[in-house]
Amino acid sequence: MENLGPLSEDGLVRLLNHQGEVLQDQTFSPYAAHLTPEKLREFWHDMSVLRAWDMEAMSLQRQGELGLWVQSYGQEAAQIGSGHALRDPDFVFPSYREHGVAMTRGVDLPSILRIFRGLEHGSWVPAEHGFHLYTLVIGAHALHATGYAMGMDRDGLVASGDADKDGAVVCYFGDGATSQGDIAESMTFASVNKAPVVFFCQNNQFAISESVTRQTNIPLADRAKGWGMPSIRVDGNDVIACHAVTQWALEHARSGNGPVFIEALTYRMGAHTTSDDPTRYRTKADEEYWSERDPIDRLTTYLEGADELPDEFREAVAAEGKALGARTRESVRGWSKPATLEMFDHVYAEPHSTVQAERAWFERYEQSFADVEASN
Amino acid sequence: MENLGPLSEDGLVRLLNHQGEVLQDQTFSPYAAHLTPEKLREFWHDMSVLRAWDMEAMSLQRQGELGLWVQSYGQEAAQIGSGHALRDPDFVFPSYREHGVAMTRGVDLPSILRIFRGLEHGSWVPAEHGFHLYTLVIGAHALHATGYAMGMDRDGLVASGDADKDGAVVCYFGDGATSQGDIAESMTFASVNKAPVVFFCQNNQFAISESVTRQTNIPLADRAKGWGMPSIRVDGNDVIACHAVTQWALEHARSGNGPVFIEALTYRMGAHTTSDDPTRYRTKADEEYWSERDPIDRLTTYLEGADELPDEFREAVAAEGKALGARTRESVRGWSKPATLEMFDHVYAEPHSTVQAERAWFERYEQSFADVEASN
Amino acid sequence: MSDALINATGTTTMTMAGAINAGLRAAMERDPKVLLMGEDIGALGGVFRVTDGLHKDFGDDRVIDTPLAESGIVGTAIGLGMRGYRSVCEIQFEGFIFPAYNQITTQLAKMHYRSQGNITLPLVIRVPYAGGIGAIEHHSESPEALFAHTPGLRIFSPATPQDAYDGIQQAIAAPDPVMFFEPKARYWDKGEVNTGTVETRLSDAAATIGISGSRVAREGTDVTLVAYGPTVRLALQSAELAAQAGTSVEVIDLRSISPLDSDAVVKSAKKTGRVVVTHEAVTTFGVAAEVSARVTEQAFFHLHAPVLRVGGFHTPYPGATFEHEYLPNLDRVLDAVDRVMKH
Amino acid sequence: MSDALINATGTTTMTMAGAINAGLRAAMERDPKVLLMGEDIGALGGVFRVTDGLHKDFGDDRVIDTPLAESGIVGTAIGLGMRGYRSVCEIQFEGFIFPAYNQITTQLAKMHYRSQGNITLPLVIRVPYAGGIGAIEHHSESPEALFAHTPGLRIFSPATPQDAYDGIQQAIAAPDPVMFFEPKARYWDKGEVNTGTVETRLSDAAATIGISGSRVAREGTDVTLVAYGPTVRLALQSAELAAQAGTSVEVIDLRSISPLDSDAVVKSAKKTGRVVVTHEAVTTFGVAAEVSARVTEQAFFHLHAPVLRVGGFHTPYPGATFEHEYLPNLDRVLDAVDRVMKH
Ligand SMILES: Cc1ncc(C[n+]2csc(CCOP(=O)(O)OP(=O)(O)O)c2C)c(N)n1
Ligand SMILES: Cc1ncc(C[n+]2csc(CCOP(=O)(O)OP(=O)(O)O)c2C)c(N)n1
Ligand SMILES: [Mg+2]
Ligand SMILES: [Mg+2]
Repeated sequence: MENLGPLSEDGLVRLLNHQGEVLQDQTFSPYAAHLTPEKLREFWHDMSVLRAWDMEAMSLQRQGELGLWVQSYGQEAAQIGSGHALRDPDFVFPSYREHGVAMTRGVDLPSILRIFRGLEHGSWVPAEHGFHLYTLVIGAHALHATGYAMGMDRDGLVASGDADKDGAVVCYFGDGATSQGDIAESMTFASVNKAPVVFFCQNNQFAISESVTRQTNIPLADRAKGWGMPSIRVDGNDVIACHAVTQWALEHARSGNGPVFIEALTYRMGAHTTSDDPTRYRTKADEEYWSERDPIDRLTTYLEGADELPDEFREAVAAEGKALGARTRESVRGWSKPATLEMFDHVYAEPHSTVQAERAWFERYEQSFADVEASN
Repeated sequence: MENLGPLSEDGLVRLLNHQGEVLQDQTFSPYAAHLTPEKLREFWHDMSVLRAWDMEAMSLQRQGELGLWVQSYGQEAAQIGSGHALRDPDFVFPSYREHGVAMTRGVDLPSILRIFRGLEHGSWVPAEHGFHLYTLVIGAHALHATGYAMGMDRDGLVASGDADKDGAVVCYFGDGATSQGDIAESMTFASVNKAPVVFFCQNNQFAISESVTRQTNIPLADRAKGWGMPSIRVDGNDVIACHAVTQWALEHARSGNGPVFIEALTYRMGAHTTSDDPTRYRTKADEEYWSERDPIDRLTTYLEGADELPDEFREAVAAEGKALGARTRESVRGWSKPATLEMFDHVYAEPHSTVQAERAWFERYEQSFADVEASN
Repeated sequence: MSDALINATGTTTMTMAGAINAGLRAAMERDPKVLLMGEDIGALGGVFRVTDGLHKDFGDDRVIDTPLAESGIVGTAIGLGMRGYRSVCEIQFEGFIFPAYNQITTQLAKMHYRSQGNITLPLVIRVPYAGGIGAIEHHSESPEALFAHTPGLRIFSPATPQDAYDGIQQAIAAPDPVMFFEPKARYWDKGEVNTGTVETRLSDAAATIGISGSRVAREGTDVTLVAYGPTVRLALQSAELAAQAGTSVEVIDLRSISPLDSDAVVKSAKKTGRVVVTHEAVTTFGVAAEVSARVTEQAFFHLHAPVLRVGGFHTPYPGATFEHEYLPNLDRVLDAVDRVMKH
Repeated sequence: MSDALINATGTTTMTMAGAINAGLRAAMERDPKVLLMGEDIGALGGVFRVTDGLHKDFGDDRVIDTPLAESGIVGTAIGLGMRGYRSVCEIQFEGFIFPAYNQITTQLAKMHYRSQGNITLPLVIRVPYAGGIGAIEHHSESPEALFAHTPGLRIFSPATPQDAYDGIQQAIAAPDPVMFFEPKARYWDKGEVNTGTVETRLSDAAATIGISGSRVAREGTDVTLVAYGPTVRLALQSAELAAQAGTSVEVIDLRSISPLDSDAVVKSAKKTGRVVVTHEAVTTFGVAAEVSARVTEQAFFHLHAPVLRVGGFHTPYPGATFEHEYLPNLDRVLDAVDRVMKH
């Protein structure tokens, strides 16, 4: 068995190269055939607005308005491309960096920041968006994704006979996550149950400071071979290819053929989080190489070449990004601290005497200060 | 990708079929070339004595002398064949069924029963035999095996230049174990560290009552493909092939080429343990099919055909089995209950005040009964 | 509110294993969303036969022999829970729950909170636990305290067939995750089970209340003896012997470990002024420490003597040959009763 | 006996993070068998920079950036331990220790016992823990009680740079597995560190004793205030304020959680008659319960008031915006001091 290394370009599906040229692929080009210029502009719109918003969040963090920020910077194509392959019956289990997918699922981007401002741990209703909460414990959500997919199957949402009603689950995780036992167990449960789940690994080449070469000797897509699961390596900075392969994988899963594994080879253009300092572990040259492969730029080049990116459209998108930024700033600054007693809510669905007693104690205790103040 | 099912015979290395005929394999026959009739008689001896002893343990359990017994019945070829490929610098991490491997490592078989009589949890000194204690938590020991192998590598025991000094680790586990996250993590750590470890999966087709088809859709040897690790499927009831492939794998690992995965397809001829009742979940027909493939019988047929199994030898082996049985019975019945205070020993290597205080209390407490008795 | 109907049908003699089996069956008949998941729970009926016959009657889709991976069992059950399924996961022996510890502690326990109540996970994790059955390593432990410290979980341990029968159904009907610790040494103890003890319609509230409170297993006036699961029988035997020696022992069967019914314990402590707590688990940092702390906090000025604990020693569970001395036994419990009675 | 040499070199101002770094460096220089394993501990120097510079100076073979798998880290460290390596495993944040829980609880803790002393595993697991740093989920918890209940582990948590410096070296030199809980909110607190405090030759016994005992952080006569790790500074501040109000508080820094130095606490309790215990961890089934139970058992007749606990509430760690109220703070500790002083 030949060892190509996890960063080789071997077997990479690519439909738009970084020079903005369209390439053909026998299997996957048909899955991009429906992408009209209009649709591609929508991708461009989403990627651009996402990036603008991401930068806004970044600056809010720098201003001390957020405790932490986790950028999606550089991974817009993988997220927007795959996100647009999803439909209503589908369900997503993100890790914590999939703001782009959140966007395609109708999650209001500013609301994500409630988590990073320390107001709460999850700030949207998963069932409303077919988009689960972020999971910070690496790999843990892949099992939830698999169980959820098993449930969809039981509920007749797979290979139902009416393809429009069929659904599948997409589970996102990083290159580092592939080393967690839970990811392996997910692949076992998914394959023996033929669960409709697409494992979408965004290989952004780093787990914080660790190169993906610390996690594997071979391309991560090959991990799926251990379970006999079909897998695809795709250029994660090619929004068209990401879209096409996800379409393929979702159709495969929705029609009852079981799980699929996708590795999208991309690059984390920013730091791991605002707490990170990439200068300690990677080179400027590496960053520059990948900046030339910026996922938005290549779509820009292509659309420009095709004369499909009119100035008014670009301006409108820029304006929308700005407006979203302004709304985000305003929202974030406007969020006030919740009433302290709320911290006792939702530990259990039904009353639990310990929580009740502690809450009651705390209420009396807080009240005692108010009483003292009042009497002063 | 074709799904052949985990019980297919596809790709199985076999050098002696169940009719007792020798087969050729380009890669592995050379690794059996050194097996003289004498050596094969040694295999036959070990397998026969092991089985006789196993039956003795079985009857001791039925007589209430042991709390539980876990048979190696049916897996003698996989264990004796692979065990004989080991040398002094090698180290074994067994699961809990590898009595045959223990035997090849010089562990005195009766001593194993101390565990099953509830006297202690481990009854040999691992370092003395290059044979770790049994591990009951499925899969957990595979990480120890990998770490140990990493340590051997650091200690210059791999690719040292003097092949005789090189060592490797063999880690045994079952088909069910392959579903545990720890096994996957072991494969990750072993491959990125190129650790000299041979993962030896005895696929005895059952995890207690569950068919291996509950754990995987494809042959378990293929699991290794997910890590780009060489893997071998071998007929686990063919002692010659088991020996040859383990030789190959150990040489590969000892010379610094990293881990190897072996799946030995065998059959658990008995129950999972004495607490189990296989009539609930498998058929007589299945048992008969496999009884015709008994690993000892086929070597008997071969050796008989070659006129290499003289009656005196058979009688001597039978006598040895009987004698070992007698010694085992005697030992087991002779083991007296250790002093109760011993239960406080070895919790820590250095004193721990809680253990000391509880031990002291218990001693006084026990003494108080003695005092009462004395004063009566 | 779950549409759980429990029919009143009278009284039967059952073992605890049989009672859990009957309770599972009733829950499965009532609600098609109830699934059983675990290792060897299908054709084999579980290594303790607690699921005996259920695979035959409910089939592969409802009684699922899973891959051998506890994290996978609990993790996929969480995902199924998000689609409304109520999984009852069997962990084969308590010693093998730890591969699932991450899923239980960081995911299952927190999901309701972190989703602000938007996700409800009515999972049950059945854990045969505790010792006294002469088993090998990892098959006799009592890890309940390792879960009780984690908010978001409910923990219940029946001591009688009746509580097992009612409790398993209430645990399944309750909207929160419940860890259901089954004292395996009691599996074959028999008792009368009234299969009509639970209200006809089991609301979320009723189900939860059912698994939240303790019971007075025997009334007494001199000493409060607190136990749960495997030690309740021991506590009752101790009380009987103490009575013969003139000491009146009140036995409280906690049943629920989270929440801990400290009101009931404190009430009894105020009456007797003396408390002994016994469990099989390692004493240090165990459940009895919490009971002791609460009793001290809330009944200090009523106590004649310090709260005493009788539990396992600070060692790994030793070889079975030691377990009679390792575990709390009549002598040790009575010794503690004597000691508190000295004050 | 390990050949650990600790040189006397005088006193330096260090942060706790710096002190651990210096201690690791000293241990690595002394013993080539000491390895560091973890996620991002190499070029990055760890997310808290505790291993800063060590990769540069000791190289890939001694400072190992592992795959992202905590069970794998601890499990392979166990295997390395069987070959005589002393691995110091860094868990990036306490919330991510749970994938390793099975390895720690069922394997690491039991190996010495089950091998009858034939296998010694001198591993250290470093765990940055506790809150107060405004972090997101899973980055502020205090899981120490989830390990203290398991025999076979030693648990230490420094509150000062000095104890961090000495403690990490003693933990590495000690022959038993040690969980080393580092209060991350204290990482940047500075203190004087005498790098010659430990004896020249660190025997197994001396190393173990070093990480087994508590210290009196402040003497007092009215109330014993027990703390460890992150709450020691809080306890000292509380004592200062209480002193201004006329109450003399003795502060005990437990340092070691397993073993628990109850002799020292009991001695102080007998002197003051009043005990308050504070930790960040969830109060129920936490370390304070064990302290309370032991104090009650051993000093009951000296107590004027019940032992009170001030800890985290029975909820998952809430959003950072709540943490000031969620965690023990001056007001809550002083409130408890007031309450015990009422008796
Ligand atoms: C179980 C666990 N261990 C460690 C961490 C700390 N951690 C947070 S993100 C991260 C790296 C993840 O890398 P990868 O999976 O590649 O995802 P990426 O952040 O690159 O998208 C680590 C180690 C964690 N969150 N969970
Ligand atoms: C983590 C864990 N889960 C469950 C068990 C209970 N158990 C003991 S043996 C066994 C089946 C193991 O099957 P396999 O790996 O195929 O090995 P075999 O017994 O067939 O040799 C199970 C489920 C265990 N020991 N450890
Ligand atoms: Mg990554
Ligand atoms: Mg098997």
